[in-house]
Amino acid sequence: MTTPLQTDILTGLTALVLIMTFIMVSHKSLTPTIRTYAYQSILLSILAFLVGLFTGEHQIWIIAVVTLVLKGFAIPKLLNYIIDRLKIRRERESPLGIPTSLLACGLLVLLAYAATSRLPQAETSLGRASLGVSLSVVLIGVFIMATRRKAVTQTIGLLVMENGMFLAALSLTYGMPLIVELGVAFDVLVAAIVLGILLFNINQTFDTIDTRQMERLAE
Amino acid sequence: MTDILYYLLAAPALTAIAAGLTKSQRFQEMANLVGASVTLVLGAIVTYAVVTTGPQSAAGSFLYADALSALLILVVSLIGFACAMYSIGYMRHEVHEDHFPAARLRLYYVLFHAFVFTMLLVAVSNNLGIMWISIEGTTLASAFLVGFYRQETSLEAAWKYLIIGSVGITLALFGTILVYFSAVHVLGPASGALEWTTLIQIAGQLDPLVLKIAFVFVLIGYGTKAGLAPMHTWLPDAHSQAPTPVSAMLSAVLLNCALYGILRFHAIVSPTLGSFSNTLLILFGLVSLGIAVPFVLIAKDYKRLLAYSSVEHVGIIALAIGIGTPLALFGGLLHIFNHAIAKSLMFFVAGNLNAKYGTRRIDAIRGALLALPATGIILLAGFLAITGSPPFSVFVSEFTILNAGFASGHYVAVTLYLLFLLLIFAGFLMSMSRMAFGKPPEGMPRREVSPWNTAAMVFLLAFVVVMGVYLPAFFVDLLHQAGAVIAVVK
Amino acid sequence: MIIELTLQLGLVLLAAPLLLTLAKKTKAFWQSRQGPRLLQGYYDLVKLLRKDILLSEHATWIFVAAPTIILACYLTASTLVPIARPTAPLGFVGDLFLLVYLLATARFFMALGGLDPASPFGGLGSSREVTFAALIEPGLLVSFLTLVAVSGTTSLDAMSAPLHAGILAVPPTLALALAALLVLIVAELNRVPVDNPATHLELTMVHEAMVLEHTGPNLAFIELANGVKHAVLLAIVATVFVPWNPADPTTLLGGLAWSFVTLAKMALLMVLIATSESWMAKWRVFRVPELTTIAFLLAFLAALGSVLAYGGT
Amino acid sequence: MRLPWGAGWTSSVPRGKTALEPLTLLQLAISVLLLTTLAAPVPTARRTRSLVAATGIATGGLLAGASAMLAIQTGQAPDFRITSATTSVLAFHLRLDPLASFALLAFAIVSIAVALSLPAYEARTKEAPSRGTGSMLSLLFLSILLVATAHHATTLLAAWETMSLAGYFLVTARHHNESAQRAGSTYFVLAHITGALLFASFAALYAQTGSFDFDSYQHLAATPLVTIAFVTAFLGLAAKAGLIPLHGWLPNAYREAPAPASAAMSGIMSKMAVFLMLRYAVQFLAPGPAWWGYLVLTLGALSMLIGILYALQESDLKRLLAYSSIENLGIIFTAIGLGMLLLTSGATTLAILAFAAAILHTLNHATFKTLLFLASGHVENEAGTLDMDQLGGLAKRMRWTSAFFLVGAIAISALPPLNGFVSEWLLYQSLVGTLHQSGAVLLTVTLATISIMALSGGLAVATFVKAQGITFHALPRSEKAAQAREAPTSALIPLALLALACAGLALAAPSLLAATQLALATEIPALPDAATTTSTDLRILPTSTSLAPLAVLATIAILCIIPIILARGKVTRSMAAQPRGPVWACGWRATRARANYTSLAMAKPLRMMFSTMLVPVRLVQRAPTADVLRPMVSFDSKVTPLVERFVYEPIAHLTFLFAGRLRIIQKGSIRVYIAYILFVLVALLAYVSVTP
Repeated sequence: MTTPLQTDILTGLTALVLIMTFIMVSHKSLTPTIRTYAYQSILLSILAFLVGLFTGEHQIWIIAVVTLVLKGFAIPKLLNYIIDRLKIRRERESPLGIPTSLLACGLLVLLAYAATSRLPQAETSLGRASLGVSLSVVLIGVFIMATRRKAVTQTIGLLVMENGMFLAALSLTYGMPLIVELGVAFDVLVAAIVLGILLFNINQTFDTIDTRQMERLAE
Repeated sequence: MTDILYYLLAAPALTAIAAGLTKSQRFQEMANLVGASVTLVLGAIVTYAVVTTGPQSAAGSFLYADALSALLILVVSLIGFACAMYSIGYMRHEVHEDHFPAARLRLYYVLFHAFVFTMLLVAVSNNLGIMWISIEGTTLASAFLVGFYRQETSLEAAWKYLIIGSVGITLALFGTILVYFSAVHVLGPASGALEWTTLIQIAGQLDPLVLKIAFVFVLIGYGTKAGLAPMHTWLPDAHSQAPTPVSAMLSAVLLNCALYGILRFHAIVSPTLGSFSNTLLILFGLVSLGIAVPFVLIAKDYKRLLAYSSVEHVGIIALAIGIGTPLALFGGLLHIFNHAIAKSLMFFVAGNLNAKYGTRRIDAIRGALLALPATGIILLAGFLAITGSPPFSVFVSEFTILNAGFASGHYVAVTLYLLFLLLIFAGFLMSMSRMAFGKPPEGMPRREVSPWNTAAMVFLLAFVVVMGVYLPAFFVDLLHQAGAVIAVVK
Repeated sequence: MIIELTLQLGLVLLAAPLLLTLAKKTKAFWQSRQGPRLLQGYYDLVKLLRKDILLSEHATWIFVAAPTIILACYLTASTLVPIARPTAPLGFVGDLFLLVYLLATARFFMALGGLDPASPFGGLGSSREVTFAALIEPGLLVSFLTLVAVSGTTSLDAMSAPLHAGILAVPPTLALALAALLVLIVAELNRVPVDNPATHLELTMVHEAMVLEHTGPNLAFIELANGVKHAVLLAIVATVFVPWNPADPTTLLGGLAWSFVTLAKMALLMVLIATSESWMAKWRVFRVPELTTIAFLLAFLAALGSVLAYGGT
Repeated sequence: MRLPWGAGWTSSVPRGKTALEPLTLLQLAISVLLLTTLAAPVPTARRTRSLVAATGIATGGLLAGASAMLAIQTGQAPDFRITSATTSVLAFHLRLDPLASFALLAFAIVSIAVALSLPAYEARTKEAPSRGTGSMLSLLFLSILLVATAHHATTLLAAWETMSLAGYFLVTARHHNESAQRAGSTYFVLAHITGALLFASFAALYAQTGSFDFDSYQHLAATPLVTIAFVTAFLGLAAKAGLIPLHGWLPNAYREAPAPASAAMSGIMSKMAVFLMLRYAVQFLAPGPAWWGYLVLTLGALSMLIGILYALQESDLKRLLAYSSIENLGIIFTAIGLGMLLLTSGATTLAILAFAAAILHTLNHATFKTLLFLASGHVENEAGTLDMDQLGGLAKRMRWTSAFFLVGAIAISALPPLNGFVSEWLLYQSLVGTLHQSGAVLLTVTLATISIMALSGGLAVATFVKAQGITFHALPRSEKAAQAREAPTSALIPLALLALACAGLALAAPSLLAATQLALATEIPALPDAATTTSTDLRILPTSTSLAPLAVLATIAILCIIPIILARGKVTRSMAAQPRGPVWACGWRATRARANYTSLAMAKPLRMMFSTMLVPVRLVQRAPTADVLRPMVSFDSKVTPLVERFVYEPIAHLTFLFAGRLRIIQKGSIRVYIAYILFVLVALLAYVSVTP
């Protein structure tokens, strides 16, 4: 399948994806978070490209290109456009504080590895470790959504989770069948657009997109 | 007969397009009504075909409809038709009260039928990936329907609905990926490993550990969309802020689509995992039943009350499927149908009350029995039906589930089930008697809101009353075949 | 059967006024005065029968009919108890309960009669009468159960059969039951510790308050009924609980002697009760429950003892 | 795996030979009542509506009564079964077995009387009851008919819940006043609890026997499942009959319902709980462990005593009658409990006597309680109020109603000439008979029950002296009572019929007793009858001729002649001819109504004597008036309903407190909601990774 050298490169890149997620959690303001998300997506598309190169599965390249274009550039531009239009200032840090949230993310990673430790060895070159990474990226995505206040950051949390999915699909089975991959990518795009439109409406009515204002519906 | 599935999917799509093209409200309503009735007829034909000649498939096993999906198709088309009929009267009244500009009515009908299209797609897609995409589609289509009124509360509800829904669906995707991985592990990569038909054959050989984690993700993911507690938090906001026909569709049908997803995965994992998935379903079912109790006991807004009642009934269905004996499955699947009918009936009544009294607060409504003659009686009949009183259909399914629970020895679960049903009955009774009885406010004319609304309500009431006494043989066969699909090996 | 019935009723109607006057004479003796002549009872009845009835403006037909029904009930009750002959004329299995409930019927009509003429004292009397009756009834019934358990039958005249076989055949607890019965009979007959038959002081009268408004023949019937009630209850003690009777009832002469001895026993009991009245003051109304509860407990223990020991034969 | 579900309906109706089969009569009764339920609300005029309902119910009652009589005579137990082969859950199976026929007898008496009194009541009532009262009443009777004859779990449960449903609409018939709604809600919640308990019981029986049909529940041995079935069924039926700890709903529900409806509910609806309990004790269960009998007996005795204690303290006429229903139901359940105990210790003949006493008392109670409730309905309509402290002096104005109420009062206080005495006498005989069984606990319990019965008998006399005396006699205490007029003659006919029935049932007692004993003997397999066969000379067991109520009545009648002759016509003169004079009030001339005894005064001595149990509360308000020395003092004393205060309110309070606490999980913040999902995910993953 793939030579040991190639497996090391791929595992190295997966580890880099995990580190980027941690960086994203530690950011205070919005624009760096979006930028880190863009880098992560680009990294993932490179990873997909390399896997396609090493294993000769050329149809992965299509998905790699789609990811690069969509998640690398299109969605971050859309988010930046939203931020400019809505003139959002700095996002105050989450109620948990950076150090504690990092610690919590560490625990989530531990849990992810514990859960996936006993699964059978994936034949693909990326191996079981990358499954652990993808599961932890998903869990951290949910964590971001659960702690950050700004609506835009929650959208980013959602997109990070989706990146985790992409990595999992890539590492386990060289990606899902093509139609499914395309469908998933298309859905992510539509979700981002819909979220954008909703953000505009919310901003008009609430003139802020801080979720604490949106707690009128209770009990 | 194989391309019947195409026509089924085409009907709502064409209606959506037709409604989108014209500006005149009258033509939109006509298109909506004709489209919905065509969908209903096609749904009935598909169901009949499936029951008599077995599973239908089209486009080379890309579209596949067995008894379980036939049940979902029947529910989607039937409730879709009733809601379409109800929307005409309701939306006219809303436009008349200028809650929103008439122009937006076009958007409503387009999104409504797109919503029906995506739900039918869920029912017929054989590939679990495509099923995931169509469930994602339902969320996106219904997001704008929830936030239709563009007020602060409805936007907040739409935002929560979309965000929590997306989180759930993404988790479900992870589960689908794991199932795909275990299938590839057994079959090798390029052989349609995500097709339901292939997966169910090799269900016995899949790796139990992977399936365990996969089912956890699927249960939490699709459970969020199905309203299983504690992931149900978006449901009361979304169902109470959406326009009534939409909240009826959400409560009666969308929850069942997500449940349908869970049932598919339950069928795949149960041969290898044994009772792991059953216990989880029973646990989540009881938690949903329990969580609904306090919110029904102290209810301030009757649409939220109905939303929590949906959480309760989803819990009952999960409990029934969890028990897993043939009788329990029969009861659970019958309950999916009965709940869909009774819940949409109650939402129509709620719509009429909202149109008449202009408020959703329970203590602001008195003497509905006198102010709205037909709706008042249906309010009481619906209340009795939704809480499982005998002469109506919901009693039959709840009693079957009770018996199955006792026969299979789940004493603790069944006692809790009875206790929660009792508390919910008490909560409902207090709200309903406060609204139905007493004198209506002076000067309130004593007539119905609109003939369309009453027609839709009577159409559903007929089902609730008849199904309480007599189950047509054709329908019983459908339920048994669907039950067999889930408990294939047991 | 008709002869026995008429003999019994004649004897009871004769004995009734006599017993009441005997009680008055004994109390007078203890108050060292002479007291009324023995036949005074009959004179009063004849005088009252000649007088006319005077009703209150508010009275209804119940008030007029009540005395007749009350007298009839007590007379029916008297037919169930062996007075003239050792076997009661109308006795049957289970007539113990009929007797107790006949007393209750009479009380029901008397209380209603008290309430009807809208006199303030009528309400006072009937309220207290029904209260005391409710407290007396359980003790009254349970005190018989001692004998029922041993004899196996609830017919009054057959109940005393084991006593004839000898004192040892009957459990010692019978004495307790008899004591309880005596206390309860005194309470039932509205004698001193519970109610004072001679007084018209509003705050203390119970039986008298109810019959305050009755006049003429109605008052006569009430008095007669009271006498019959005394005769019935005393006869129960005399023939059921203390059945020894030297005379042999089979022959005609013996029968007469038997009933004469029974009447003598009843008279002796009446004197004893009247003497106890002279030595005791009337209790406060809210201490009466203590008296009846003690009596009930005595009866209950007696019955329990005899049932556990002799039951299940 | 396909289950044996065929398609289509099969109905196996035995081809009756003669037209007058009990089964055809029963089917006719059911269809007539169904028709009335549908037809009653249609006519617009209130008069025609109540007439339609009245005729329907009366014919239904007659047909049911006729079919019951026929079934008892011929001793058949015909079956009527529509089984839908599609699912064994849904089936309609009726059977007219002996128990059902006695239930139908009581049903006939009550339904005919209520039907006859409905038109007059609705014509005379002040507030217009809601349009559906007539049809709901016929629905109530229809569902009672089905519950009595049901022979299949779903038919019974469906009829049972429809019965509660009809009851709910009757209690809230006058839903414009708040108390009716509250009473209706508590009634419906508790009725639903009885339904839920019966659900559980039949589910347990289904789990035990695998079938829903009663044919397969024949003398089941006491396995754990059957014990669960018995206990849940008993609690449900006790709640429906209104036995003490579960009686909270009964007084308000019977008070708020219109009089014909409360007569029907207390007359026959609560009896369905009795007949179903009998079915459990006699048919379904073999003689079980002793603690079953003790449970039923103790609860019955408890309700007997506490029921009548509260009845005595009530100043509202219909609530007084409601509490007295609790007492009578207590007597019936004591008889059933005694019967079960005797079955366990093998004395079958005595057990049959006890069950016969229960059935007869049910019939008798159905008769006189309906009479009393209908009469109270007339009092409410004519005198405008049910509060006894504002009534009084009605005997002069409502002559016949007060006379019939008197007959009912005599019967219910179990006084000799009438039917109440007969059934209590039978129960006393069976209790005394038990004294000859062995077992110290059994003997003590029997002795205690006899004393409780005697005490409650005495208290019943006190209660109904008060009810009759304060409501009908002495001076009218309010303007409304002074202008009361007699109810229309058409309304008096049912009362007359019921009064005759009270006397008739007393006279017919010996033959009725024989019929019940025969019917029960067929149900209970003849166990070796240890107790009664050995002591041959025991003359406890009354042969049916021993108690001759006719002889008792004749003696009393004859002995009334002696005083009449002695009074030489003074007693029998007409009331007008009697000379009248002022009442003695210590020389104070004008006696006013305020000087009379009120209902509180009548009950005061017993209230103080039983104060530990009744916990009376005294409310005294002093209002200053112009005359400084004489302030306006108003005095009232209330009895605290212990069970409601210390059982229902705490439970309701706790549930709502807990519900209020739990509502904070929906506080509105989206981040908390997502945290829930994360928490569940982490928990499940941890669980999966830990377990093998």
